[in-house]
Amino acid sequence: MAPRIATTAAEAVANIHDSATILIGGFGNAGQPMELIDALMDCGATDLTVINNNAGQADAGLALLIKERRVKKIICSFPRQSDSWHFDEAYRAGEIELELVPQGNLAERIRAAGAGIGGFFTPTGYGTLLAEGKETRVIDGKGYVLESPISADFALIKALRADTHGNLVYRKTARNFGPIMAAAAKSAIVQIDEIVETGQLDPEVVVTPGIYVNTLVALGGKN
Amino acid sequence: MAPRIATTAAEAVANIHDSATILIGGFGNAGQPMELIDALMDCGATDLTVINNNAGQADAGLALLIKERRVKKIICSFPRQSDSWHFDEAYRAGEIELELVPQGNLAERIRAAGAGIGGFFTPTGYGTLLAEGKETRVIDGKGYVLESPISADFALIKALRADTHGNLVYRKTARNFGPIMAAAAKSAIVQIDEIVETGQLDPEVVVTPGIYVNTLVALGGKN
Amino acid sequence: MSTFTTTETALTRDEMAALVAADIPEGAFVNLGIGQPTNVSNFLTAQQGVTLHTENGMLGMGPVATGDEVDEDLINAGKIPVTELPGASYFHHADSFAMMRGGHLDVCVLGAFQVSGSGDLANWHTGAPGAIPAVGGAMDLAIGAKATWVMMGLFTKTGESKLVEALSYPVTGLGCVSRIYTESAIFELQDSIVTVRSTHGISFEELAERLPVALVRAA
Amino acid sequence: MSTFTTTETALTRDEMAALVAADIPEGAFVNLGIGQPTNVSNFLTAQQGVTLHTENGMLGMGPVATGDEVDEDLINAGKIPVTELPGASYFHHADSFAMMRGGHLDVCVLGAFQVSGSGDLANWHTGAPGAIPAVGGAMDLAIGAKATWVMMGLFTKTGESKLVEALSYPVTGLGCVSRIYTESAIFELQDSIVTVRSTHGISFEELAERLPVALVRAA
Repeated sequence: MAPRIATTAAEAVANIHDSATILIGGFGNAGQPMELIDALMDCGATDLTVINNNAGQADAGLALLIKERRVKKIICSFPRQSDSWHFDEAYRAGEIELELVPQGNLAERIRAAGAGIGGFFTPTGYGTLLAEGKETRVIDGKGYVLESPISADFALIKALRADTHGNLVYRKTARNFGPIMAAAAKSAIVQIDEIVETGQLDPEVVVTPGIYVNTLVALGGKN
Repeated sequence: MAPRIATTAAEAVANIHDSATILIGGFGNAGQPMELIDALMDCGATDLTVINNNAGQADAGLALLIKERRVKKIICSFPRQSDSWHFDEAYRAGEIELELVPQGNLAERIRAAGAGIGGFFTPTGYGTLLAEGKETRVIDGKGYVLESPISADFALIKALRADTHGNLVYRKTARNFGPIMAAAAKSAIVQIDEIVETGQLDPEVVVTPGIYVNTLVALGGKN
Repeated sequence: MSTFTTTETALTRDEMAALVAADIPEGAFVNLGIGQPTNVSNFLTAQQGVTLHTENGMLGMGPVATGDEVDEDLINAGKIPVTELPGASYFHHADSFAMMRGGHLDVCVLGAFQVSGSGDLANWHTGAPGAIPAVGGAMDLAIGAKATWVMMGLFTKTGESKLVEALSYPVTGLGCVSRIYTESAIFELQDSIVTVRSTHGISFEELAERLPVALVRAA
Repeated sequence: MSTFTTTETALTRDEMAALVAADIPEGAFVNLGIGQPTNVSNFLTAQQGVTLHTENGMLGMGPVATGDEVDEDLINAGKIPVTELPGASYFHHADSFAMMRGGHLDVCVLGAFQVSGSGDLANWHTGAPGAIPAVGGAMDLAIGAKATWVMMGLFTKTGESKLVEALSYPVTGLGCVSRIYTESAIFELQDSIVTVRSTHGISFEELAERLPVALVRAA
């Protein structure tokens, strides 16, 4: 299906329901779909499971969702930051569940979900606390941990530009988790700076094919 | 290391030794590094293990290597074609070993090698002859087969254009196995139409980063 | 599920292809296997807005290339030169099969040697002694799409049903086929129940007699 | 392995960074961890032709961005705005960590809490009660590169050696460190043998006395 084109971020996230699992793109501010996260805050959905590299910063975006106890579980690689006070408080109060995953395993698990892989052996984390309780195996003399895919009901990501088929291009290191999260979600909701007519993106440079994109919302941008 | 720039296909493949394992790109004629394969024929290396989607066609390229019994084993998805007579003859004579792999598993196993994955569970092939003897597992009610990475000493691939850092761009469906084979080989040898100065390829559209490329040879081209 | 229908004569290949094409949902992403399924593309309408996938690394494949359009770098999975439509994209083989295996395609249409009542598919290998096996993308295609449809003749040259209780040919994929288009009937497969949607040049009763699997007539 | 050398005074942080930089082979692909290792980039020469990787999806990272160069879409793994050099490329997170995990980077330089004589690394978690754990890319970086080098102070504030027989902090990666740069000495680790390449402000004998692992002096 050609993607639905929403006119506002609120409309784009309107289908997100309580107890949803949501992949949220971005690494630092680069590629972070801030307007979609704000709209998720406004839409009221709660009891969420969120997958993001971090666990929110300062008093904005994901941090506010956590402050309001709308996130029951977070899967991330780096929750603790100088300004992650809302996560820290929720975590110490036992009011948020944390699944800590090495960043490359997080990326590969998301990729596996989109690629239909049932599980994979990764050397990262072998022999560490983060492999405890997981199946391990020595292959050709090297230790590996079995990791499972991470799929989700929704992905909220940010790209630079889309065509009306939903094909996406990104900008510099803002690409980060976007392409793999779009593929791992049942419904990928994408904020872009602008939508161009189909035929305006060179097929050779499309990074995320439109097949992975369900909803687009153009919000303008600085670029 | 910046890639070595060879001036001829013969020079590009000169390091390929007897008993080498070689990934060869291409699907049909698209992306097939014909000049490099011809040079491999001329260089005399024998007792080779070759990974390619097919097993050679007519009286050219890989088919000739097989005719001359220089390939002891081939790993491929589709050996039998109307014009694969040299493979057919060698196979019926018991003079070539065949490992038949479903095409998507072939691609994913090559990708796994480049990505440092020790093995992965794939649904493709579950319950079939091609899973016989392999470990299987039912995950969330679905059957999977454990497949292992396929790495190689060399990759011979074809791209459209390279910069002097070895960054590559491809053309249309000639991209096929190139990017994953470059990453899975100890030494990737790439024929391109032309080499441009570093800075001439947009960093956003590079498909194979130069880190995966060891040798370049520019052979001109129709495009 | 559609209402049961019947026609006086068996379907031609083109009629089968047209029926498959008409059943493909608007905006669907579709892979058409080599052989008979390829013909389906000739009956898709522009209004349907269907996007064709070719497993050698492309979405948005257009019709077969002719004349000056022929480009050796732009071929389909059958190695036939094709064209590119606006909105196309290219990707490498691992990404292309990830797209398929990950369940992102809506429909995949394949040929078959045999299909079982529970949707098992055989289409890659006769298993004949001395046959050189070749699988290509058959096993990936069989199990990857949200729906796998088969187009085949219902009977072998010697009159045996190719819709069987259990495969005698080597398996391509288990429980993957949800619909079968043949010249004589169209079948829907779900939970090992085989429903006949339509018959063509044969009555439901005759069909039920000739086939080795229990059939249900669509309402 | 280099010949054993010694200097009168301990190395400054800049001297350590300069030594690491000088040891990086020409044309290498390198990931510099957050903190002290980042400083190594200030001592790499253009002649070395080193390409820097940042795990958030880029090869060919340039110096920290200043003034108008600052672009929120172009940051390093420490979330600091950086610049792009000619020959750069961008890729997504799974491809970026595949590059690392697949052993394609020549050198990764990391900070550490502890390193064992067999090259085990601890640098992600103090394990202190109540500490909120965070790992980021530490475990991927530790085991991914062809060579993992550590830069750290050799002693804790209370004077204990951070080069240990067995880690007391939680493991980041096993047997992954091959070289340690400290203010007092540079160590090469191979097959559980710890060779001292140089000492700085301390004699080999004193060092051997203060450290809990057996030391070999480089020839």
